[in-house]
Amino acid sequence: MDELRNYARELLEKEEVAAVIGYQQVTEKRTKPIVITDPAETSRLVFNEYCLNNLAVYLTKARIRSLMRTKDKTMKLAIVAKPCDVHSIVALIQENQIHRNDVHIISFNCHGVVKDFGCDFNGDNLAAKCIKCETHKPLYFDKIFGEEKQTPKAGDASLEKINELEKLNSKERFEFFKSEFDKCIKCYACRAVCPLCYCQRCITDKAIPRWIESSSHQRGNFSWNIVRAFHLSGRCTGCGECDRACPMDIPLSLINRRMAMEVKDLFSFVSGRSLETPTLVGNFDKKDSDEIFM
Amino acid sequence: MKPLTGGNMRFGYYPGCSQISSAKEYDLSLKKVIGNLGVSLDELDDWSCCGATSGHVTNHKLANGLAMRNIMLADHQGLDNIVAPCAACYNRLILSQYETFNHPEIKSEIEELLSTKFEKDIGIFNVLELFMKIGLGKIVENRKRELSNLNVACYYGCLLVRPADITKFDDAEEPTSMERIVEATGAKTVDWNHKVECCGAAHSIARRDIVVDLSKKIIDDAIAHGANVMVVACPMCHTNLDMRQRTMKKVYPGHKEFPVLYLTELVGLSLGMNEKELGIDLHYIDFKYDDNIIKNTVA
Amino acid sequence: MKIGVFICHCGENISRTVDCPRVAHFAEGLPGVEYSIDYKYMCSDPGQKLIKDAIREHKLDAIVVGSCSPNMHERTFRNAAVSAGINPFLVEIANLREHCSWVHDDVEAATEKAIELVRMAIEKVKRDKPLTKIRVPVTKRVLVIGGGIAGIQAALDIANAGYEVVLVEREPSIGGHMSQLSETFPTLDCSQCILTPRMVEVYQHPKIKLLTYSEVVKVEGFIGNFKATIKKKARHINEDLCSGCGLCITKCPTKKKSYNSFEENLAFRPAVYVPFPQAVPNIPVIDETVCMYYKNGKCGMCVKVCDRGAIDFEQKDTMLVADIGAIIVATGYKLYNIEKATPESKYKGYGEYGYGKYRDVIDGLQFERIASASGPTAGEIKRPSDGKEPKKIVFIQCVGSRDPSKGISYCSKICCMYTAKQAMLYKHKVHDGEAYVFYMDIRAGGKMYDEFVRRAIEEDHVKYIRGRVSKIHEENGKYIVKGEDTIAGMPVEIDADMVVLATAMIPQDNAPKLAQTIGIPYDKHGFYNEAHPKLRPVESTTAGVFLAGACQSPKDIPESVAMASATASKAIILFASDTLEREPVVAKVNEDLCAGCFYCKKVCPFGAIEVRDIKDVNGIIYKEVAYINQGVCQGCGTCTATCLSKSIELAGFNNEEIFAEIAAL
Amino acid sequence: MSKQKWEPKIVAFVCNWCTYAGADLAGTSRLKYPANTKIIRVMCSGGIDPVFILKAFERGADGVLVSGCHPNDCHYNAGNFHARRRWDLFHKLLDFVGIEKDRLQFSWISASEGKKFADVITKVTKDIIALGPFKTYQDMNAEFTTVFPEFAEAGNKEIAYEEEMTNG
Repeated sequence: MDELRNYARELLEKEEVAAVIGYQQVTEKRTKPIVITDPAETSRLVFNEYCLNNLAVYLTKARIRSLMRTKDKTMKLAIVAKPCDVHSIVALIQENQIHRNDVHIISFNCHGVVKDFGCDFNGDNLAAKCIKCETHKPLYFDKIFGEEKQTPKAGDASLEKINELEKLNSKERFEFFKSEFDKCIKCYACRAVCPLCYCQRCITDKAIPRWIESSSHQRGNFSWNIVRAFHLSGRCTGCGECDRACPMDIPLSLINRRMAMEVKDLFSFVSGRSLETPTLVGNFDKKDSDEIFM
Repeated sequence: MKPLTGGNMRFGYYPGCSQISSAKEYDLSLKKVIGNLGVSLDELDDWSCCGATSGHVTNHKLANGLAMRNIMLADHQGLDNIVAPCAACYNRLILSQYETFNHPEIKSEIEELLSTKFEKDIGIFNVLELFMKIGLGKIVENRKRELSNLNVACYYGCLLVRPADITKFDDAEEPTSMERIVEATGAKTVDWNHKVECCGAAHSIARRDIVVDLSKKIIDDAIAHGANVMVVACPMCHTNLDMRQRTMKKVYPGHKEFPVLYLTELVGLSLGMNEKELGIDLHYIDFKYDDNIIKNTVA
Repeated sequence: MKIGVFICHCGENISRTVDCPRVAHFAEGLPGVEYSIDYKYMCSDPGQKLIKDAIREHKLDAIVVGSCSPNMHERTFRNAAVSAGINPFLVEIANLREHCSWVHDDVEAATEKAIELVRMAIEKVKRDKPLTKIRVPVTKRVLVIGGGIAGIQAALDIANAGYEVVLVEREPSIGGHMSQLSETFPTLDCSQCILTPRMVEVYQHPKIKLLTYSEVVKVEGFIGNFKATIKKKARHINEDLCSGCGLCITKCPTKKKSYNSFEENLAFRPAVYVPFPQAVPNIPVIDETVCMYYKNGKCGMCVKVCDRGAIDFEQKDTMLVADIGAIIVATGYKLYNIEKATPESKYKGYGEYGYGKYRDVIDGLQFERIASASGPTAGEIKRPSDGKEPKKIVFIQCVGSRDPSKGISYCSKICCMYTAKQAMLYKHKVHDGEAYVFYMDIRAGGKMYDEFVRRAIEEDHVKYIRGRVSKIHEENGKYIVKGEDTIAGMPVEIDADMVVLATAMIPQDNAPKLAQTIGIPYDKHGFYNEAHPKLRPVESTTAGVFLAGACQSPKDIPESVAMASATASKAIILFASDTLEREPVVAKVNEDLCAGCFYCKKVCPFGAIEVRDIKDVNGIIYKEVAYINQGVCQGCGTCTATCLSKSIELAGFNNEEIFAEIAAL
Repeated sequence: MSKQKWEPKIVAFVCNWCTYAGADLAGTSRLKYPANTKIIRVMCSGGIDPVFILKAFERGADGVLVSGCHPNDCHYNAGNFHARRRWDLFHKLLDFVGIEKDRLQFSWISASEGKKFADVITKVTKDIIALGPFKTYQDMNAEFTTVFPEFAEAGNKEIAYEEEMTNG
């Protein structure tokens, strides 16, 4: 922990970065994000199994971005990121939201986080994304801390749910999702927390013409959730923050994961894993499947 | 074709009717040679006719049904592939499987006929592919003698490489895979014209006159290009080219006997087996590898 | 907004199945519709007058015409609207003929559909915005890619009209395949005799900049304003100093290291060479791959003999950039490779014909060289293997062509003619020889073409056999050609001394790559696509790029030349005015909302989207947004559908308009 | 419009250069096909947004067809290649959330394929008739009008969607 704090302090003191985005402890089993510009405050930084937030979302926020701009130059932002959060940063770099040179990634070897604040860290309480996680070591970083440790074993409930849904017929699936989406109160917490929902104005806020009905009824809810999932298809890195944020417990990452599986199947592409691989959206292969076309 | 790695060296074996009758020596030599190279064959339990008889020209459904029954057996036995040494069996199996998997209506018809579901694509290999899969390096490694005084005409016949779109392992008109295998034994190969010409196999029984004419041309071309032995990978070809030489001699006075070996027998000779072990003594045209002229014995 | 609706009966083409008065009456009741009427022929003069009068009389803001397809009369009605003072983009067409009356029988169903179509058009026109045409300047210079007969013709036509031409040829000399031919059908005049004067004319023309041994590597921009990057490959000879004396060639000690590609590999060439004696420009090239100097740094014989000091071993490839207004692609063809099939090859080989294995089985271009007076045998018909005169020769047509199982389904078009010509030339030179031709059909459409084939058969006694050849093999120095005579119903065997295969014409190997460089579509074979098979045969779908010759499909010389002149006139038409008018259907970015993800830039097929920096008061970039160059944008709208925040709109087809159409269902 | 028999409502989003022209050719060739499909013309299949399809369902469409130029034949070179990726994903997504695959169909129809256009429209109409009215979606549409009765009562379609388009 001291290593992290010292390192962050040095970065700030040497004015290598404008700010450090990291975690601070709230209670024993809860952390919250903190943006540090004062070197003295780096002593509040922590990293542990309770660092749930994907801080990459802050990289595109206007207020934080304004920290980067001084009178005569642009400075870097440092961010404390789990290996899975690095995927989001990779996706953001590929989508031109931040340049690789403008972000200083401080990452950790990671063996998983808890599914919610207040839980003990063990196999039963492992966050869903950690169960299927394949990147315990970050793919990109400027500084790495922590030693490699074993991730607890746990059953993959969301995969089971996907398989179960796939066995249903269209009508039953429709009913399932309709009832789930029906719960939606259009609070857009899922959007606010998603690192890849960085648009200045979301499609759902566009009024002329009205793309998505914004009031909370079945049809508008359905459209919103379909469009949200579609806009993330091939882009979502699977951080699962939408699930955590949804106050109505709509299984948002279930659809995201299912689409990620399709994307991998159809195009052998996984989002946020490589800065060199061209993005799925915006590129094509002449050999892409022609199956659905008559 | 990449050689398979050690762990995957399990091959299903579909002998077909010739292997247990007119081409016993092919069966014998195949098993001996493959065994010597450290590979074993799992014979299909209760295998039946492949449909290469008049079956496939008279009744399409029957032909596919017969072939697919054997493919079904392989699946049930947990095999991923079948080696069919007879070119006709090979052709029937690979074609029927292709038709079944590419035509849904044929698939459902055959599935109903056999009360089964076809899901797994079974690899169908002929003997050339089998050697390629095992790896030619294996032959070179285990070679006991170099057959360098043999000038071999490799004869593929009509079925082994056709239709090329489906068999997909060599050029249909200028195949060279057998040459590569033969060269691995240390023997020399000749460049000749008739390697994929018809030997008349379909008329083997009814129109011997045609067979004798066609086969004579093939043998003459091999001799003209300097061959002293011919190698085949099909019992039908062997019957026509070996057995029919007796008739050939009557029709064409002055025809000189020309030895015709199975590919497996040739490989067997290079692995140090003798003619009797390989069943070469069962041929109509005698062939004896003259030990006196073996110059380079490989240790 | 006041909308006028005009329903056309089209004689009775529409009114037979659509109740036009009912449609007009229904439209009248829709909100925003001020005036609605049906009429027998809306496109006629009285019909147009009716529209114009109604616009003026009822002070209409926009009109909907229910008529034939917009592809037929959209322009007519727009012009009518313009003359009555309405913006042409406030005119919508409801396609009541091609999409309704002609395809449905039931009057009730067709009328209901017509009403829906009109209603959709009304809703769209309500949201249409007036647009003005975009004007862009034109650079009056043409890039011609390919210096074969098509490229030469196009370049000369344009240059003679007074415009500049940059002619780029990949080989060291212009002339293309035509310079390799012996004599041409159906006149039997000498190919080089008619071609070389034109080649020289190109070289001497003050308006033509000739770049041989060069390739186009990059094309940016759009019609009227292309920027082409051309790589000039190192010749290792200083073009300004070389006098073309040829001493370096005669003295070069490396004589037999590489095949002469101009002679179709039937001869060798030295390390320093000109492709053929009449080459233009007559400047040699040093082949680095065989030249001794590049092997071991020794030799340098050419340096010693060149009194002008033109040899330059250190010469490097150079890049040239040219501003271009129009591009003519004339890259021609190559012959189908008939050797053995490999797993990678798109086409299946002809192993059964033994090409490559038997030296006397040759292709059509090789025969041209053998028959050519300037060729390796000085025009005497001799076989490559032993130089003997073949007494029996077999020509096989359709080798590859019209054979989908070998990967080519099309007819190569010229083989019937050149085979007849070659058989004739053979008979004229070998009087006691026998010539056989295996053919599938004789396709001799063209002026004096069929007469020419008849002459080969009747006067020169070439024996035509209708059928395919299954196999060629060599026996005692003869080539046994086994085939079938389908008319006699008999197998035939001919013991030939030489066999000539009329192999298919296929596109150049790098045709797809060049197409991608320029941005033009091509078909599955690699031939470039014309914009319309009948009405725009020499234009590509990319504005300002034209197609001439065999790069578009197999062609003979007169067709290639005709096409070349057609492309030249297309370019000259383009240059007739100083600026160029374009449809204003282009996309525009809302910079305030753009999140700068640049997916639009990735998908744009025309590279029309640029990055624009938004800076704060201190001049520090705080945001990057997309910016669409209106001159480059072609208006496909792919960016609009890709944009996640919906910050791009396509003028004329904006999302509001389409939503209105959907909502009107 | 009184409707005794249910007739499916189908929308076709087609590109200007290939499929629209193919539909024109079907007309000039006097080929017959069912009258249920209404065409909305866009410049390129690459310019069709998936939300258009949702909007069509919201407006009561029982089925949607998307059609463009064949791969390699796009007037804009590559618009249809981008479209192909997009539609493949969107189709999989709709399938997963329980919308029958045949509700949204795709085709490549060139300007010379008038016959194919007629065949495709006939097939799509047949498929949609076999699936029946898109009840699952229309139930949601119905729920919408109970939440916002003024839209249903407005009676006048134009006013209703004018409202809907801006307010929803």
